[in-house]
Amino acid sequence: MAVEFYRPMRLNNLNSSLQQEIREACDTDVEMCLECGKCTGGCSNAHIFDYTPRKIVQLVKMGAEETLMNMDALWTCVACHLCVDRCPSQINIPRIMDYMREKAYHQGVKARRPNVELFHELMLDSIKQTGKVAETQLIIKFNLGSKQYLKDADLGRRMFFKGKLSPFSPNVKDINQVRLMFIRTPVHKEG
Amino acid sequence: MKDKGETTLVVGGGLAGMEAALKIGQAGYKVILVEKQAVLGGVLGQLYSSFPRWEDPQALLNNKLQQIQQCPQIMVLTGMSITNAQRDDKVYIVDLQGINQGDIRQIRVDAVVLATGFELFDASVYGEYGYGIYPNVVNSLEFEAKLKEWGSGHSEQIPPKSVAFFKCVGSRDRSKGKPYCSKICCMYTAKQAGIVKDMFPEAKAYVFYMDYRASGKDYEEFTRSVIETKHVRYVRGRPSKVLPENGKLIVRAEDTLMGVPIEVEVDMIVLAAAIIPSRGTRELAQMFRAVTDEYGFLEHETFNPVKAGDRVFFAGACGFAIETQGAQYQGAAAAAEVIALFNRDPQGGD
Amino acid sequence: MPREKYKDKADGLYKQVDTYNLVENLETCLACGKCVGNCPVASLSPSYNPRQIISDVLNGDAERWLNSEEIWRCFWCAGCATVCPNDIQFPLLMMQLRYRAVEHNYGLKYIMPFKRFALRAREDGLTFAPSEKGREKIKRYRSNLGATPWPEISDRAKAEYKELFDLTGATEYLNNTSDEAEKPVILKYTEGRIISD
Amino acid sequence: MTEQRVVSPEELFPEVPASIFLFRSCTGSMEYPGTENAIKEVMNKLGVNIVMDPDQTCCSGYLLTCSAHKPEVSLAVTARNLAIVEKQNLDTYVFCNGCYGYNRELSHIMKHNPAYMQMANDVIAKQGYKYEGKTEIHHVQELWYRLKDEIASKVVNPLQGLKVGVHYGCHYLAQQYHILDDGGYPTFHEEIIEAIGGTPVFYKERQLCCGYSVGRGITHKEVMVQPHLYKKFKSAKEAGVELITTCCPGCNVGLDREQPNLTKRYEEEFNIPVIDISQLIGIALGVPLKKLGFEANTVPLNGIINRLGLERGESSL
Repeated sequence: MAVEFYRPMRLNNLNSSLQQEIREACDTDVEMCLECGKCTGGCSNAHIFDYTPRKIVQLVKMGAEETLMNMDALWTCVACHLCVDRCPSQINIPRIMDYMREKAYHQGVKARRPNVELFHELMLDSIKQTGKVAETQLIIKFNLGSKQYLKDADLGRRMFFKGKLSPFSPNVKDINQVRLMFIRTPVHKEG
Repeated sequence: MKDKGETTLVVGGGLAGMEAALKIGQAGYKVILVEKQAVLGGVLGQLYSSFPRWEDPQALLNNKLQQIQQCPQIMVLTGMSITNAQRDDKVYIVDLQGINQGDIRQIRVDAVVLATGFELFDASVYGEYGYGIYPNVVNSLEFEAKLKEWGSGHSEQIPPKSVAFFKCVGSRDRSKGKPYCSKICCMYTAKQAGIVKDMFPEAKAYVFYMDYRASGKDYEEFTRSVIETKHVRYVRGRPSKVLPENGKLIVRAEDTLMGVPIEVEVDMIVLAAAIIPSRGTRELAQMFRAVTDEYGFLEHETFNPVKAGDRVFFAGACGFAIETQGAQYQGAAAAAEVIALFNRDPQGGD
Repeated sequence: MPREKYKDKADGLYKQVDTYNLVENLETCLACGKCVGNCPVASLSPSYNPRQIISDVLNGDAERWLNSEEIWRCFWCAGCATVCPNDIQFPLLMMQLRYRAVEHNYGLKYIMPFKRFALRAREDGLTFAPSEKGREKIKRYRSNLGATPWPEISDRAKAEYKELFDLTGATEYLNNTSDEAEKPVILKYTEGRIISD
Repeated sequence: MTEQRVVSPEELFPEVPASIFLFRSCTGSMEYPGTENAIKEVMNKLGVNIVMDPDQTCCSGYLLTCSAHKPEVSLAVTARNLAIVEKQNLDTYVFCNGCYGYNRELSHIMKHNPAYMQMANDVIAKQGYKYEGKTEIHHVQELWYRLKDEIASKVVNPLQGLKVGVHYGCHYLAQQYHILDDGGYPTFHEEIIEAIGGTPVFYKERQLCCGYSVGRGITHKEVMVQPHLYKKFKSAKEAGVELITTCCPGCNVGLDREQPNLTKRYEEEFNIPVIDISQLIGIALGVPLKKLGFEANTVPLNGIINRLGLERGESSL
């Protein structure tokens, strides 16, 4: 019987290819990290992160792929780029975040917060269809999809009567080019 | 060049002692260079590589040896140690004894340079690291010898697949070790870890550190290059325990940057043991009425960083841990002091 | 975790925890983490972290740990103190941290089982003296050994032991101990956990 | 630091004391009464006189670390107990790591903080005691180590290479100063076991603590103590340990009483009996098994007794 309790991680058992992967995909070498913490100090969302930016770089170094894909910070990072702006070694943390987000999505790792994937999918759908984000439809679809039917009903009604909401979708001139983009970069999802 | 009358005794034939002897000898004064071991070279002779330029210490040593050979003023006495010294006005009468046979000599010298170097703190004090218990736990000088063996290409030993380096073993430890920072361990550990990666690219090297102190020209770049281009993994945390498991060694520590306990499985552990004065430094200092500090390192006079007492100077790691470059500086500085003294206050020796 | 403002904290006031002045060298902590690597509790629940606790106590932020569940996990094995390069007596800090927590009504449920022990020990002069049924077993075992059925402890010893409880205020402390005002404790720093193995 | 860290047994005891004060332990006298009895029997064979005093009470350290009462009462109790020993001009010998740790630590605090010494003496003065800090506190195992050769010469039941794993317990080695071995890698028990004919086994987790002190065995049994002990027993079993010896009856509670629960929870049989090292020395020196009180053990010793060819009851030596 497998005995379930926490065991300290063994550094040498870890997936050491992650660092290499990040180096190639994100053009960022985490070994250059000086562990100074300037990224965390400046981070606009560190107060709600489970792993702060400095620790995220550290996790890449450790090769803790599973932790990275499961962490909440992956979905609470707003990609404000303050970390990389301040980094003395120019480590592109937002890009690491993007990469890990994609990886988590592809592998079907669920975000710990609800409806995160739903929002991302609806947003991309909207862009695929019209080339722009149709905000009104997006919010309606999202609230329906996430079963929060009355969440923005009151606000939406007031905004609509003030003319702040358009029932029509914005369009781009050449939607085919946008759709071509989607065809060329397919998204696969497992699980 | 006119032969000058004064004689200087240099105790210790490591880099600092050789440098001091050379500079005094090349200035035309007689030098007696006494070395306990059978050959000159001291720690320098035991090293495989040097920082921050990956140079071959053997080349440096050969250069110095050659110069000493070419300098007629220098008399080298290897395998000899000092048993007694007496002061007679401006002269020291020093008794020497051969280590192997009963070779006893007495010399008269006008000035003394102590360059007795260092040795490593006995890491077996730390039972948790298993030095002296597990054969694959070695200290850094023993590891240099291994590197030399591997580097020579005809080693019998199987090279390790992974090596862990522990810094601050005995340094910065007020409980069982010494409170001071041994200054050079950060750099030589980076060097050793880098060499492991150069020799065996498939091997893994882990350095457990609290800080890496790289204050010197090119030192920071050196350490960074070891991390970034040689891919040595630096883990911040002082290891807590070494345990045997299936013929390997498990290191337990905390990754303090993540705040989690971790383990690493390695084949070999290298302890960067603290640097302490060589055995007998304190007794030798007493013979020449030189002052030592509480750890036994020679203490310098105020305003005079290489002077330990009247007509007694020192150079190298007997004063405090020092890298090769620094040992040369200090050797030269002590030589300058001796030469200045002879010019200021000449004394016709025998 | 909310962003911390160091000026909000009582800097250097770790003496608020160390009221007995037993851990005088806490400030020598090098944050080397040797304690954590040797800690059997940290190796099972990494959110318990002696180094982090020392750092928070030094920053005058011990309060963060008072309502934590972690501080009640310490085995008091002193593995941390054994390896500490500065001989910091962490177990003595832990003891006082627990007393501070209890003062704030945290973790009472972790001392309630021992109130019973202490009250019984107060009568017997011995800890772990069990109830009647258990006593019979002890008496039988001891008699089989040829020893007196019950440890030879004099009435005077028992009376004086009890009196010491009264004289030092421990009886009062015990009587006042209850879990009525119990405030919940929570596991902290769970975010520090790494999933991959 | 000024105090000497590790001392040799000869430094610790230039002369073997003729008479010692044996400090009664709660667990060693009640939960595992065989421990106390084994010490008496072995000391008797070694010619050391034992003094016990009915006025001595529990060290009360356990309650202190469980935060069950105030530190002040522990301070006073320690001062009172040690004052009783001092009156008889003897050194204190404890046989429980708990008693050792708390008595040493609290007496150290009193000796180094005059205010605490005063505080404790003020209280016990009302009962007519005065603690001066003269009595030395030793663990009985220190004496075993000092008398190792004598013990070896008196062995009548050699252990026939029995594979013994040692559990040192924490609060002896954690004291760090003026003790027999280095807390990082102690070996003196293994040496004693070798001297009486056993084969010491250096299993991987031999220095893991029992997890039972300060009441965690009651408050955090499932979440902490059981996985912790599982690790320990797993490594002991893998190393082929047949018997575990301790030097603290408190540790026995954790290691012995908890074993059936581990087997139930993790579905793995360990069946490693846990006894005090004094009891093992007792076996080797031919103390009748009846006098060693193994009936108090949860994990039975039948296998060991059969393995050594000993018999239960009066007839055995």
